[in-house]
Amino acid sequence: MAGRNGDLPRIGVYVCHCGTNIGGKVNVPEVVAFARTLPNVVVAREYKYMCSDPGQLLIKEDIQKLNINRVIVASCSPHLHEHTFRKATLEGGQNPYLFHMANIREHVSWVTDDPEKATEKAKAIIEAAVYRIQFHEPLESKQVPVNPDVLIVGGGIAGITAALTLANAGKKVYLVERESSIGGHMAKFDKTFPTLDCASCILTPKMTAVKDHPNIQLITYAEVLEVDGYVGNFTVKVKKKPRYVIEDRCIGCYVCVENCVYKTPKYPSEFDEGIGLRKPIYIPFPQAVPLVAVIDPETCIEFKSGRCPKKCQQACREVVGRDAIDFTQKEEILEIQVGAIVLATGFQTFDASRIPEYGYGRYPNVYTSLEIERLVNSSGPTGGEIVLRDGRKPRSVGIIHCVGSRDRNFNPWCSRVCCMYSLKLAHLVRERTGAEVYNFYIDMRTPGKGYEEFYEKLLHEGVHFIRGKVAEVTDWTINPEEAGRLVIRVEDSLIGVVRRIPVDMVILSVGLEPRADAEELRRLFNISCSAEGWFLERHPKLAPVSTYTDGVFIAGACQGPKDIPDTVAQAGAAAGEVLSLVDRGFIELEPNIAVIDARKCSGCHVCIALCPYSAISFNETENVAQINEALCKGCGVCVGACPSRAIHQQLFKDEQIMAEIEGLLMVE
Amino acid sequence: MAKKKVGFYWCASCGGCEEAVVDLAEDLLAALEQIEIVFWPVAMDFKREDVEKMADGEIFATFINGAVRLSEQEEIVHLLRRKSQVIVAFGACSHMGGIPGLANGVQREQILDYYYHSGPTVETNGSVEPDPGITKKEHGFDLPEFYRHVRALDQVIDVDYYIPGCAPPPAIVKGALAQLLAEEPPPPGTVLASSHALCHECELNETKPAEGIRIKEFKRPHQVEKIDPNTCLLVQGLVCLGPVTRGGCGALCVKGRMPCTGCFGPLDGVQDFGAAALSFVASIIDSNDPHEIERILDEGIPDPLGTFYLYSLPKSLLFQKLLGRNGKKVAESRPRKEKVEA
Amino acid sequence: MKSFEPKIIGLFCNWCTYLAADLAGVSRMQYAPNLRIVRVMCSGRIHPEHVLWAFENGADGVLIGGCHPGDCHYIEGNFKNLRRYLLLKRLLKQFGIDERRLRLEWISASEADKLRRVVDEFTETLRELGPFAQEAPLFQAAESPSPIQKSTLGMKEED
Amino acid sequence: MEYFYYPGCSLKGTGASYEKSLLEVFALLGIPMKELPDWNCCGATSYMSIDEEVALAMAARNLAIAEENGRDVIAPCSACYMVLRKTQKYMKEYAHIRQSILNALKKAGLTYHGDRVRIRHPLDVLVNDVGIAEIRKRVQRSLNGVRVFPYYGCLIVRPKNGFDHATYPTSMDRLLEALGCEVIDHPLKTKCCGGSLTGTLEEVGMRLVYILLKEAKKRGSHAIATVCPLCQFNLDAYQEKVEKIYSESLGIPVMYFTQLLGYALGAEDSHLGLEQHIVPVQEVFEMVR
Repeated sequence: MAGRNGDLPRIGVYVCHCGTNIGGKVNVPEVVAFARTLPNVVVAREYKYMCSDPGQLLIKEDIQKLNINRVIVASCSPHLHEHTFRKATLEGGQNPYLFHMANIREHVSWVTDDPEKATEKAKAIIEAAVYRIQFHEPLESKQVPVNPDVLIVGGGIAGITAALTLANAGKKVYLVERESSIGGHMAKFDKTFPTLDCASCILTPKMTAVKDHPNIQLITYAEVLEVDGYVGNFTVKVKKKPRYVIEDRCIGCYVCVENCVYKTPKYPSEFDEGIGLRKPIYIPFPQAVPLVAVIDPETCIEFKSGRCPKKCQQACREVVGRDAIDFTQKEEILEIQVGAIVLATGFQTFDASRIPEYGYGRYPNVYTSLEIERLVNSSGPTGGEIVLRDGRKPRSVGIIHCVGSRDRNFNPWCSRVCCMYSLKLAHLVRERTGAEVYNFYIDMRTPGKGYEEFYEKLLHEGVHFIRGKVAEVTDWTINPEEAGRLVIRVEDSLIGVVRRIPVDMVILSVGLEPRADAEELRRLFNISCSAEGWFLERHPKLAPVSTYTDGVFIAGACQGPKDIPDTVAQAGAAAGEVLSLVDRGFIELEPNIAVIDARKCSGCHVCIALCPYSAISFNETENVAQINEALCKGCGVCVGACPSRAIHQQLFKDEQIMAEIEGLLMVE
Repeated sequence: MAKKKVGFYWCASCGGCEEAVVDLAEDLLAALEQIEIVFWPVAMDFKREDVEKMADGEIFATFINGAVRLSEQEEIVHLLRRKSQVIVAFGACSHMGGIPGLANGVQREQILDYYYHSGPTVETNGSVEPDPGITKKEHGFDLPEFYRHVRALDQVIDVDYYIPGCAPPPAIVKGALAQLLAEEPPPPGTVLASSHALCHECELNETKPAEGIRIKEFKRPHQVEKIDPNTCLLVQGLVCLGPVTRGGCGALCVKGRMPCTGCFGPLDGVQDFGAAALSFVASIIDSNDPHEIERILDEGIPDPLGTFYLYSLPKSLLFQKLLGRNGKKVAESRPRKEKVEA
Repeated sequence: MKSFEPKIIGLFCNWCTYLAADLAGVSRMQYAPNLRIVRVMCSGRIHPEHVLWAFENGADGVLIGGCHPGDCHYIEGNFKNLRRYLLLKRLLKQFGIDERRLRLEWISASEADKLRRVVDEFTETLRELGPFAQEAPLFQAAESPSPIQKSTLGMKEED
Repeated sequence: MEYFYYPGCSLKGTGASYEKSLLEVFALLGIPMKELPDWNCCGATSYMSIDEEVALAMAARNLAIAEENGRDVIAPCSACYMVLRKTQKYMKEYAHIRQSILNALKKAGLTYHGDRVRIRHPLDVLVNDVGIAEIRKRVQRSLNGVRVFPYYGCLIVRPKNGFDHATYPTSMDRLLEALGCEVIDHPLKTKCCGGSLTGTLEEVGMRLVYILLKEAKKRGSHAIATVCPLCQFNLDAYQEKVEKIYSESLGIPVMYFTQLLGYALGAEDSHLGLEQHIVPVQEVFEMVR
């Protein structure tokens, strides 16, 4: 089979041991000997690590010394190292697309039990590559400019960090937040572990910086509706919900809230996790950014009956002179153009009422940890005073770990933060109330800088630790000491006894789980989720903030449970990845686009309706179909349908696919 | 200049291809200025012995129509191959197996049983099946063997050119003759018709919607109350194989308001006509719901094999599997086996 | 005699099923070595000819893997594949080929375990079905006498 | 849909008032139900501990008969309900058990495919098939003001993943609420009633009975509503003994939920077996009469 210039293919095959990852299962010398017998194979070599510099050097030298014009590396998945070896091929002096990768690690050595069968399978895959590569041609990749603007979805600590990093680097950032204020979960916390520094003291300045940054356009109370385009050139539609308060006019003075016809707050405050109350017009919390009031149409009398005296509006107009309240505000659709997207949509906490044994929702003094965060918060509904719902101070408090986590009935994973925040809450409760505090744990997990030391500190503070999975929280009491209290029943697995611990307050350390709409969101952005529902990173170790969709990055707990330091680090990493993408200014598109041979096209129209990107149109004068290269994303749907074989897909030509199939089936 | 010797032969076919030669009318007379017919059993009294007596390669070109199913056909085409410089597969049957090729869809035993025993018009008492062995013994002459399968001509002998069609229209035959007799004949293997699909020359192509074709319902011609002669038949939901079929006929069937059934066969590069036809037809179904797709197929394409392989069953990849790697056909994509020295 | 080991060609899309196979590797899941994977960008790229070609070249089964409906990286290429697949299944049946030899599975990037299960299951099915070459009466050796077998070719099954 | 009714031994014996009230309730609600033809012992919890294989085979015979007719089986006794469901589960999950049971069935000329019949508790049927809303509509006499302590026992929620939560079921609560009862929320819904320990390890058994009665009393219950003949028996029949042991007067009527439902639907007392209890129950109804 002659190459384009009539030169015969001269193939080099390089089989990687990958340490023992491949070599430990596949008989590499045998595979190499086999490769030497294949047609047009000029040289076949093995090497411990092909991706290392000396490994790549082998390729470059062979291209130069042996005139190798087709390169096959049999190693790992092309998703990992295709780029590496294409580059080596290029540096050796050949077109990078005269390269093909045979995946004998993920698809062979790691999944095959029997070494002999693994070796046979590896041979087949290499033979297929040899057959396939005869049909490779030199290709040019196309460069398209990258829009340097960035969209960040989610205004928690991850989104805030990424936004500030990028904005400080001079990039225009759109930060979209669903709630009426940024801040996310972190804004609800009082203290952070293990240093016990005040969460709002470290977060608020960052929130303000976001608001004031000339490069950041903050879009709160908004959701992403549609995402179109591809890396470098996304078009995103954002729906901005009406807050019935004109953002630019509101100064966050609370006069409207004070003048609401409801004299006292009546409805559970979302920000306070229902521990505190709010009015229909409210500012979620004093440090909110933007500090703008919002009206909840579900509870506002004007929206329910249309017969409210609208004192809030009147006050804003007359007392403040801003006239910021607008009951006719409609939702708004914004369209923004960006080159990269960072998803930082966070997590939700486990719904504790799913475990009725723990009595959440039935016993008023059973709280979730997030509710307690608001309760201990000095700017929370009780001003930081830890009291029961009836106003009493608890004398003893039980903290139940792993609620919903490490439990095959619910979420199998460890939520990573609960041990530490439970310790933090134990410390705060003990410090402020002097109550006896009991921690019920399965295992204590405190890996992290200063974490184990914090645990040690708590042990000395007189907090009780009882090792055992709590069976139930019950108001079934059997002695006067228990009367009127909640009893935690647990098998203390260190002494092998079932214990009943009476307490006044129970804190359920609820785990972290993917947001309920994570599935919807991942479809919107065309990325994957792990089986558990966390956004899937491109590689768990080497590409932890990238996704399989180029230009879409992930940061924070939407990728998996993590604490604030890890979240911030990951947000920084995502920002770094974005910078390396947009600062280059262009991206190279994989040249796997479809190409129409106008000499063969009969103009039958079959392909036109199939293209998902409307890249194919009909040329009336030539009576043929034509492809707009810039729009083609290289799926090959049209190629699979063309009845005239007039369309081919570069890198995935029929000859290539069929030669590969043939090669795979040659080894007996 | 001496006239070039030309032969015609008829294997398993309906005889329409012989008609196609006669349909050349005056053009045939004109052709006879340049050629001399030395073998044409249907029209002239030549016998097998006459061919056997010829020197190898004495005939310039032999046009063979029909598929190969009998041992006699196989023997004669091998003989003609030896005696001819050029072999032309003439018509759909020798090109791809044609309508007789559909017989590969049933087993030989079933065919014999139907013809000699169970068919509704067959007297069953004492009927026998043709048996090559017995006839030789009792009557002193050969009865050809009825092979298990129908084969296209190039699955039996090497073929140089193909004239497609069922039957080839006169214009195609005339054009093909001219090309063969030209100073520089086309490269071997050429199908002597258009290199574009039929749509390219079909007058109705311009009636296709600019946004492409989406079909919610396929219909068979008899199910359509009135076929609109001015709109693409495919767009009307008729399974017209124009997009996948080699052109050159001038879209005769479509002009007669019948959808193309594919007698000119596939375009260059298509390995399996049926697969290509199937793929484009399935692709334009306008539904993503498996149940709806199944319904559309149930109603519109009850017989995919008959629809997509009407003329090309013996040339299908699946049938080719039977002929094996050592048969006539060697896959074009097979790379060279020879070793290059380092 | 060596027991029959079916050969399976997997035509996997780059974004879901190929990645699931990668993940199966990273997770060290062991599955039948009978699968041989060909990567295409989208299951919508797959042409029926690829499937027939695989059978012609000695595959005993073909496994098409794509993204779940609604998840296609290219919006709905997987549905275009589905249309061809459904029609191709019908054709194979007419050829007298057990339709279980062609299988379509939606396997997302995270469903390594599904991939493992499907491959093992499919291998088992094909082992039971035996070699493709012995399948349809049509594909029996050219001229060796064979007992008459009912073929469903060209006929509806209920006929 | 017509159901099969599988009485088991209890409803024909100690649980007679359960059967009576159940049949009455189903008749009043117009739910067609007929007794499973030629039924036999469910295999029972106690037999299960002696010879599991035989016990399962016995249970399977009932399943096979039901399957022949393709109807769901209503098993009011919680023990029958649990054993029959457990048999289905084992046959589905363990091939060797399935095989040995099928062999046994084959000798009786029977077979069993699985999944074609469902084993249902009447509570499940009433709450999920008939529906709370429908029952509320049919109430003739509200039980307004009657404080009922709903008690489910351990068997109705096993094997797990049945029609209600395994430790904190709520179906009966909702049903009783629909009848106008004041339903007492408590954490002992599925705690042990003493089971057969009342006969074997009396001290333990009596203590378990006491815990439940005491808690019901403490929470101001007028009656305990049960779904299980054994629970009813233990709590009712041993009440006097428990009172003696713990020197505490209890006097809590223990009823089947079907009796309360029947009363609310307007059934005559004599059709509900109200007189067949040891701790008299009539006074509960006197409150609302």
